[in-house]
Amino acid sequence: MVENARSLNIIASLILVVGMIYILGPLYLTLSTASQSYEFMLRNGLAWYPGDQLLANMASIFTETRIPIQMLNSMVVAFSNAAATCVLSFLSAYAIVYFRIRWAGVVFALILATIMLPLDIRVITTYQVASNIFSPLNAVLDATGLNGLIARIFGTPVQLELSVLNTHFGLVAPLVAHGTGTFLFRQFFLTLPKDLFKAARMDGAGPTRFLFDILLPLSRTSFAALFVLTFLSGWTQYLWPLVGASTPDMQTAVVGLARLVPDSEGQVPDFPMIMAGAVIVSIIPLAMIALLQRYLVQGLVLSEK
Amino acid sequence: ADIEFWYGNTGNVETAIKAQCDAFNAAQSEHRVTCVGQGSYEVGMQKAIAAYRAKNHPVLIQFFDAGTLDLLLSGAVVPVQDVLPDVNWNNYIAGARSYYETSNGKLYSQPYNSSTLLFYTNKTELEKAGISKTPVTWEEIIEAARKLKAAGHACPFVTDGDTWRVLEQFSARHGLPIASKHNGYDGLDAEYVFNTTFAAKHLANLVEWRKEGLVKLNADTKAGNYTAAFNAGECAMMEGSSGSYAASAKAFEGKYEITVGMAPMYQGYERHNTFVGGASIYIMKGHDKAEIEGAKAFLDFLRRPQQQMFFTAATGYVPVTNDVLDVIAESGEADSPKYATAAIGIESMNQPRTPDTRGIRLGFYVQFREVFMEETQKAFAGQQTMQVALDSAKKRGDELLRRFEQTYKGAKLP
Amino acid sequence: MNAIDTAIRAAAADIKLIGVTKAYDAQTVVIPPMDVELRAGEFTVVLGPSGCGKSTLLQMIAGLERVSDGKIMVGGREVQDLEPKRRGCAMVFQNYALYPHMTVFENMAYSLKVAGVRKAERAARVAAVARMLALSDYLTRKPGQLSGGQRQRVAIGRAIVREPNVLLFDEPLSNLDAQLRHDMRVELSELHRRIGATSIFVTHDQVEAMTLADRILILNKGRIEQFDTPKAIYHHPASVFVAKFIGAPPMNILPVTGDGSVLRLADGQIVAEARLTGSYQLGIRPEDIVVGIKADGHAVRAVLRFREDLGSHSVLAADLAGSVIRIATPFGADLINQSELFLNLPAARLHLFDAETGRAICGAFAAQ
Amino acid sequence: MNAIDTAIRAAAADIKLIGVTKAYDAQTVVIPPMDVELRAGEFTVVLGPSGCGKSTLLQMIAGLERVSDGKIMVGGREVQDLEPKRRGCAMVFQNYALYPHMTVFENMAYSLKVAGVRKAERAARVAAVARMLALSDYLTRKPGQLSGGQRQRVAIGRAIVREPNVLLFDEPLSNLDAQLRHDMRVELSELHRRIGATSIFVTHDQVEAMTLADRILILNKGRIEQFDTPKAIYHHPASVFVAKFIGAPPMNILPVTGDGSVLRLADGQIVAEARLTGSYQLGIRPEDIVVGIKADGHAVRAVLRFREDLGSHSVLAADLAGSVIRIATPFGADLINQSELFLNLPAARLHLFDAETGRAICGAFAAQ
Amino acid sequence: MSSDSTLFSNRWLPVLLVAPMMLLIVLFFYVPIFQAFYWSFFLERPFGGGSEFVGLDNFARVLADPEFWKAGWRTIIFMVTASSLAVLVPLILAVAADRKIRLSLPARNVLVWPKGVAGASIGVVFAFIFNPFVGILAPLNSIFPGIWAPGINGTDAFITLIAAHVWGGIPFNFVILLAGLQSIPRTMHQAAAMDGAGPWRRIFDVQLPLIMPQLFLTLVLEFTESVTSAFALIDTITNGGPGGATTLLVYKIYMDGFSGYDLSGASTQTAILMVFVIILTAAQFIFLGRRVDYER
Ligand SMILES: Nc1ncnc2c1ncn2[C@@H]1O[C@H](COP(=O)(O)OP(=O)(O)OP(=O)(O)O)[C@@H](O)[C@H]1O
Ligand SMILES: Nc1ncnc2c1ncn2[C@@H]1O[C@H](COP(=O)(O)OP(=O)(O)OP(=O)(O)O)[C@@H](O)[C@H]1O
Ligand SMILES: O=P(O)(O)OC[C@H](O)CO
Ligand SMILES: [Mg+2]
Ligand SMILES: [Mg+2]
Repeated sequence: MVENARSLNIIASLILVVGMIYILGPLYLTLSTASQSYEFMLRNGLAWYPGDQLLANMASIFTETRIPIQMLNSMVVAFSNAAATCVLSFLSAYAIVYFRIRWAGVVFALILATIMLPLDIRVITTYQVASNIFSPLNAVLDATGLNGLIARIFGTPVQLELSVLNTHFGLVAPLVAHGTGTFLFRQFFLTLPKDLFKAARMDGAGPTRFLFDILLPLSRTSFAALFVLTFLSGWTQYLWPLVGASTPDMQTAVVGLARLVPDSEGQVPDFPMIMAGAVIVSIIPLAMIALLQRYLVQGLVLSEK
Repeated sequence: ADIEFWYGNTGNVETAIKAQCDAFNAAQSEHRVTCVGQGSYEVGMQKAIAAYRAKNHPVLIQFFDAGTLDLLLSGAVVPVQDVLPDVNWNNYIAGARSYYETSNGKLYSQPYNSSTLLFYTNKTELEKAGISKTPVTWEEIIEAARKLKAAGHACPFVTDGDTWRVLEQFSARHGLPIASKHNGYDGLDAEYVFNTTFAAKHLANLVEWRKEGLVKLNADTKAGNYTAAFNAGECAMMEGSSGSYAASAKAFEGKYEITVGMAPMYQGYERHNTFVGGASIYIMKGHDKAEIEGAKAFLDFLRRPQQQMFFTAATGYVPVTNDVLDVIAESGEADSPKYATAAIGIESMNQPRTPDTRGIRLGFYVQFREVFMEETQKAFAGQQTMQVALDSAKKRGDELLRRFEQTYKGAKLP
Repeated sequence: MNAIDTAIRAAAADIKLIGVTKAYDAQTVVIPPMDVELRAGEFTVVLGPSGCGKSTLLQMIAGLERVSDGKIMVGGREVQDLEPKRRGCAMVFQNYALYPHMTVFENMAYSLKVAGVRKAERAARVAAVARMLALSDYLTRKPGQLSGGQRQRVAIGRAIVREPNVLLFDEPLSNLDAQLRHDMRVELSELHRRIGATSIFVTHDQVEAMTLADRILILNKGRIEQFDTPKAIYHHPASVFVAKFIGAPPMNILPVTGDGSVLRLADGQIVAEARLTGSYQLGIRPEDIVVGIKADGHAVRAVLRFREDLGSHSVLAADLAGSVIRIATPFGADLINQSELFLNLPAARLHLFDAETGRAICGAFAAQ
Repeated sequence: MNAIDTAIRAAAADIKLIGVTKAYDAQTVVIPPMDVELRAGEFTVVLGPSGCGKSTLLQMIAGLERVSDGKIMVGGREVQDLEPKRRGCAMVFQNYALYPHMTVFENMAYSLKVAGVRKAERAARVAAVARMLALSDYLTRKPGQLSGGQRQRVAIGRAIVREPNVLLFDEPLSNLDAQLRHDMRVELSELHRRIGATSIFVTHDQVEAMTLADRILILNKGRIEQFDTPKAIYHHPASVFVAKFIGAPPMNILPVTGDGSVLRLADGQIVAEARLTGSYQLGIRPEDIVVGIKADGHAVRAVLRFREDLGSHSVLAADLAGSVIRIATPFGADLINQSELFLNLPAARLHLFDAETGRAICGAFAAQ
Repeated sequence: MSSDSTLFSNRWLPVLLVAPMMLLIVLFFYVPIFQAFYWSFFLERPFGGGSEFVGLDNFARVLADPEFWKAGWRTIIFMVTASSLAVLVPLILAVAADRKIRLSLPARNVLVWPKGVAGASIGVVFAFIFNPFVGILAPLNSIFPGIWAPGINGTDAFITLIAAHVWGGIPFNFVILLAGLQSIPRTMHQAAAMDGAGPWRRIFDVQLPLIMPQLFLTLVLEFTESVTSAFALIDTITNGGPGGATTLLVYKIYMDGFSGYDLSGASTQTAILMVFVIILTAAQFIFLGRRVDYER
C-alpha cells in the first residue's frame, strides 16, 4: 500500500471484525454446545453459553469412538488428495499454458467440465468404476468386438479386474479427478509476465528446467493455497469416503463423526458429543491453516522492468 | 463361511448391531460375519446396487420399509422363507410379517429393527392443565389441547407431518387404503386414493388445529424438532416412533412423567394394526452354499428371543416375534422402561388387519414420500388448501407409479 | 577475467534472414518481408524510430516470437522453427525480464547452471562479469531491491556470462549514466572482440551505434533503409530518412530545384553547381556548414533564430529560404540573435536526394 | 492544443527538502540527510550514477516512498505525511508502471477521470497529448501490445496530461530514438514553459540535462555534489566527480604538483603557472585542448594512442605523463596513431581540484 | 500467452504431463458420467436386468415436469444470489485484509477456518442460529411474530441456505482473491496514487481489474459450486423444504436417484443440468474470459 489512509484502515478493520464474527459465530456455537451435557441439551436444546462438559465430551470421543484413529486415515486421504491434486493440476495446467498444442483448449475444457457435477451425484457410477477400474477397458474391448477376437485367438476374452474400493488410492483418486486446481494454476500462469518465460528460454531452460526453476518457485503461493484448500476439503469429504471405504479402519474421521448422529426416528442426537468430536476432528485442519497461513496469501511481488 | 452384512444404521443402533455381530462370532466358530455400516439406508442400498452390478455384493443386506417393493422386484434377493423353510415364520406378529411378505404370504425378508407409531404425553403438564385422563382419541386430544392452550401452554400437540406418521400409520390403523389394489399388493397398476379417504379429512383437521394453535409442527417449536420439543417439555403430546421412548424418558427423568400408548383414533373408527417401521434383512443372490449357510446361521441367531430383547433394550426398537413377549415376561423385567414400548408396540401391530393394512407396495415410494411432504407443507404454510395439496400429491404420485410400472414392464409382483 | 578467458570460445555464426515477415494480426504488419545477412562475428547495431520493429526483429532471431513467414538461418542452419535454446543466442531484454525470485547472482548464473557448468566455475564467471558491471556489491539482492540501472546491468550480465554464439542486446544501456555507458561500451566492445560472438545491438544512441558497430542497420517501419558501416551511413546516407535519423542535430534537408547548371533554394539563392533539372532535396550536416558574417563566394544568406549551448559546442538555428537550418559551431557564443549569417555549404559535403522517394542520388557533385 | 491551453493553470510550487533521509534498512542508507530547495516553476534535472538514489528522491517527493527522516515542503506545506494524491505531483515512472488492463487512452485519461474532468474534455486533452507524443495511432491498444518506446511515451503522456503543480520525470526518454528524444525535449521544454510546473527530471543524458535544465542537481551516493545552472556545472564543476561526470568524453583529470610558481605533471612538464604548492588534480575538457604538431609556447607533449571517429568530431586518446588524456577535435582525421602531439592547455579552461577531497579550488588561475 | 508467441513445441511431453490428470478424470468423471447419460435413454431398473430403451422419452418427460422447472428456477435464483454473494463477501474481506492493518493477520487465519470444520456439525449449528425462537433473529420475531420462519417460509429457508453457503465459501474465495491482490505490483498502486486515485478509487480502478483472472476463477467455480455443492447444506439444514422451497436441482437429482432409485430420472436430470452448466460456463468464458486477458 502506498499511504496510510486512516479512515480506510478503520473501515477495513471493521469489515474484518464483522467477517470474523460471521465466521466465528457458528464455530463458537459448536464449541459451546460441545461443552454441555447430553441431558442439558435434551432439555434445553443448543445453548448460546458454554457449559463445563467439554473435556468430558472430548474424553468420551476418545474412549467410545474410533475417531482419533480414523483421523490417521483422514490424514492420509487429505494429504494425498492435496499432494496429488497440486502436482497433477500443476502439470496439466503447465502443459496447457506453455506448450504449443492444438488440443490445449479441448483438454482444458474436458478438465474444467469436472467442476460442474459434484462427486455426490455421480457417486453410484463412480463406485461401480472403483469396484473394477478396468471395467471401462473391458467394456470397450467388448463393444469394439476386440474381445471376441481375443477370445478366438487366446481362448478367453480379456476381463481384467482390479477393485480400488477400500484402498487409500480408491478413496483419494476420485477426489483428485477435479479441475479446480488446473483452472487455478492456469489463471495464475496467465498473469505471469510473458517475458519471464522468454528470458528463461534464452537462458537455455527447457520445459523441465523452466518448470522447476522458474514456474515452481513463482507459483509457491498458489501451490500453498491450493494445497491447504484441497487438504481441508479432503479432510472434510463425507460421501465418497463413506461409500468408498467399507471397513471401519479405512474410514475417515468425518465419516466416523457423522456416525454419531443416530438415524432412527426420535433418537435425539448427542449433539454435545458430536460437537466435541467436530472440535477434535477440526484440530488438525486448523493447525494446518495456522501453519501454512504464512504462505497462503503471501504476495509475490513481481518486479517488472 | 465368512459373510458380510451391510446395514445402514448409525448411533446407538449401530453399536447394538455391532454387539450382535460380535456376539454371533463369539458364539460359534463355523461362520464369521463382518458387519459393515454404510452410514444410512440409502447409501447401503446404493452400494448394494452398484456392488450387485459389479458382482461383489454381500450376502445379507438390511433395508428399510419403504424400499420393500424395490427389493422384491430387484431379482437380486431370494425370499428368506425359501432359504430357511423350516423356521416358524408365523411366530412373527402379523403387522410385521405382512409388510415384508408376498401377496401370497411368503416372507421375503426377515424383519429386524422394527418400530411402530405410538402416542406420547407429558403427564405432568397435562395434569397441570387439569387433564387427569390420558387422551386416546383425536377428539380427546383436541379437547385436552384446548385446555392446555387455555392454561397457557404454548404447544399442546406436536408432530412433524411426516408421511409415515400422518398418512401411512394413520391410514393403516383407521383401516383406510392409501392406494388402490390394496396399497399395490395386487399389482403395479395401483393408484393413490388417500386424497379421497378419511385421511384427507384428518390432514385438513391438522391444518385447522394448527391455525388454532393446538397442533404444532417442527418449525413452530423452539427446539426446531418435534421430539426435541416434546423431550424438553415444550410440547405436551406427540405422536412418535417407538424409538423415541428412550430419549424422552431420559430427558423427562426427575422432571416430568411420561405416558406412552397406541396412536390415537378418531371416534367411530375401528382400530386396525399399525405398520411396522424400521428395516428388515434380505439374502442376496449369487452366493455359494457355504455363504448361504453362514447367512442362515446369522439370521437364526438374530431371531433368538434373547437377541431381540437385547436389541430392544439397547435401541428402543420393538420385538416382532410373539415368543419374545413371553420371555420378557419371564425375565421379571417386564416393567422395566427398557421394554416399555415392547408390549404396546406389539399390541398396536397386532390389531385386526384388513387387506389395506398389510403394508405398502408402491413404486418409487420414497420419492412419493418427498412429494407428499412437499405438498402438505405448502398446505400447512397456507399456500394451498390441504385438499389441493393431497390432490396434487396424488397426481404426482400416480405419475411415479406409472413410470415405475413401465420400468418394471413384464415383471411380476411376487 | 580468468574464468571467462578459459571458457570455451563459442563459434560465431552468421545470421541470414530470408523474406522474414512479422504480422501480429492482419492489420499490424510490423515487418514486411526482410532479407538481410549478418556476418559471423560481426557487431551489428540496429537503429530506428520507436516502434519500428527492432525488438520484434531480435525476438524473432532469438526464437521468442514466431516469424509469420520466411526463413532465419544461423550458422547455415535453418532455425525459424527451432527452440530458442537450440539457437545459441543470449539476449538482453528491453524490459530486463529478470527472475523476481532469484538473487542477482542466481539470475546471472542461471544460464550456466542450465548448461551444466560446475558450481565453482559458475561463481567465478559470474563474479568476473559482476565486477565488469560494477554489480559485485549487489549479488545477494533480489531484482526488486535494485535501481533501474542496476537491473539493466544484471540483464546484461545474464546475457554475456554465457558467451554465446549470438548476442542480442535490446537497448541494454538506456538506463545508465554517461560515464557508465561509456565504460560499458568499452567493455562490451572488448567483450565482443574477445568472444567474437555475432552481436546485434538495438539502441537509439548514435554514439553507441557509431562506436560499437561494424555495420549499422537502419530500420524504418520494419523496412531496411540502409545497412552499412557507421562511416558510410554517416557520410553516405542512402535516404533522407537515414540522413535525418543519424546525427544530432540531424542533417538539414532543403528543397532545391536544378535548372541544368545550378541548384537553387526556394528563394532563388544558388547553393551548388550541378547538371540536374527538377526538384530535389539537398542535405547538409549542421557541422559541415561553415559560418561567416560576410558574404563571400557561394555563401548563402540566413537569419539566426536562436542558439542552444551544449557545452562542447553550440547549435545555431537559422532561417534559410523559409526552412529552419541548424548549424553546429564551436564559437556560436559570439553571435547575436536575428543577425545575418553567411553560410558556406561545401560541395563535397552536400547530399542530394530524390524529392519523391527520398533515396540518395549518387555522384551528383562528383564532378567537383 | 486548445484543450490544454484552456485548462486551468496549476500554480507552480516550490519544493524544499530539509534533512531528508532514506534508508531501506540499517545497512543501506540510500540518501543521507539532504537539504535542497527547488524554486517554483523551475526545471531541475537530476543527474547521477546508476543507483545513486535519483528514483528514490523522486519517489519520496511524490509520496511513494516514506522518508526515513526529515521534512518535505511543497508550496510551503509540509507534505511528507500526506497521501500522494494530496501533493499535486504527477510522475513518469522509470519502469512506466502502465495499467495493463487499460488501453493507452484510458491510461492517459485516468488521472483526468479521477479528477472529475468531463468526458469530452478528457478526450480532447488526451488527444492533444497523444498527438504531441506521436501516439495517436495507438490509443486503443493495451500496453502489452506496445514497443518499449511507445510505452515510455504513454507514461509521459499520463503524467503531463494532468498539468500538475509538480512534474516528476524518471528517465522518461531513455527508450526513445535520437530524433524523437529531440522532439520530445523540445515539447517538454515548451510544455514546461506553458504550464510552469515545478519539474524534476531524472536523466543520464547530458544533452537532455544541458538543454532542459534551469538548474542541474548532481547526486553521488545520495549526496548532492553540485546544484547549479548547466553552464556553471559545465564550466565550474564543484568537484572532480562533477567534472568527470559531465561532458562526453569526460573532463581529463591529471595529477599535478605545484612548487609555488608553476604546476607540473607527473613527468615534470609544466602545464600552468600558479602560486600553489603541494599535490592537486588538474582538469581540462577534451574540447578545450588545442592540438598542434609542433611544440610551441606552453604546449605539453603527448603520444597519440587511438582515435574514435564520431562523425561530427573525433576523439583522440593520448598518453600524457602516464595518464590517458582525451581530446575532442574536428580534424583528428588527419593524425596517425603513435604520432607525437603537442597539446595546448589554455589556462582559462583549466580546473584545479584538491587532491584528497576532490573539491574545486576556485581562483587558482584567476590571476590570468 | 498470446497465441503467436513461441511456446514449447515438444510433442509428447505435454501429453505426458496431462496424462495422469486426464486418466483420473476419464476414469472417475467421464466414465461415470457416461454411464449416467447412458441411463437417461433407458428406463433402468436399479439392480439391472430388463432395462428398456426409451429414446428421448425421459427427456421429454423431465422437460414437461413442472417440478423440474421449479427446481431449475430455484437453482438459477440460488446460483445468482448465492454465488455473487459468495464472491462478493470474500472479495470485500480480501480487499480489507490486503491492507496493512493489525487485524489482517488474524483474519487471514480465521477466515479460512470454515473449510476445516467438518460439515456434520455445521448444518445443525446454522439451523440453530436461524431458529426463529432462540436464534439471532428471535428478537425480531418477538416484535413481529412470524416475520422470520425458515421452517415455514420458503424465502426464509432460502436465506438461511445462502448464509450458510457464503459462510462455507469464504475460505476458498478469500484465499484466492487475497493472493491475487497481494501479487499486484506495488508500482501499480503508486502509479494510481500519482494519478490522484485515493485508496477507495484504486480498489475499483486498479485492484479489481488486476485480479480479474482470480475473480474470474472464483466466479466460474462459484457458479458451478453453488449449483452443485449446495446439496450438502440442503441435506443438513432444510431437506429441501419447506414445501420444496429449497429443493434445488442437485438435491432433487440426489433424492430421486439416491433415495428413490429412479436412476433414469436422475440421470436425465443430471444430463440436462450438465448441459445447462456447460452452456453457462462456456458463456462465462466467452463473455468474461476474454476480458480478463491482458499481459503484464
Ligand atoms: N527495496 C530496496 N531495498 C534495498 N535497497 C534498495 C531498494 N530499492 C533500491 N535500493 C537501492 O537504493 C539505491 C538507490 O536506488 P534508486 O532506484 O534511487 O537509484 P537511481 O539513482 O534511480 O538509479 P538508476 O539510475 O539506476 O535508476 C540503489 O543502490 C538500490 O540498490
Ligand atoms: N502484441 C502486439 N500486438 C500488436 N502490435 C504489437 C505487439 N507487440 C508490438 N507491437 C507493435 O509492433 C511494432 C514494433 O514493436 P517493437 O517492440 O519491435 O518496436 P521497437 O522497434 O523495439 O520499438 P522501441 O524502440 O520503442 O522499443 C510497434 O509498433 C508495436 O506497437
Ligand atoms: O425411524 P424408524 O426406524 O422408527 O422407522 C421409521 C420409518 O420406517 C421410516 O420409513
Ligand atoms: Mg523495443
Ligand atoms: Mg532510477
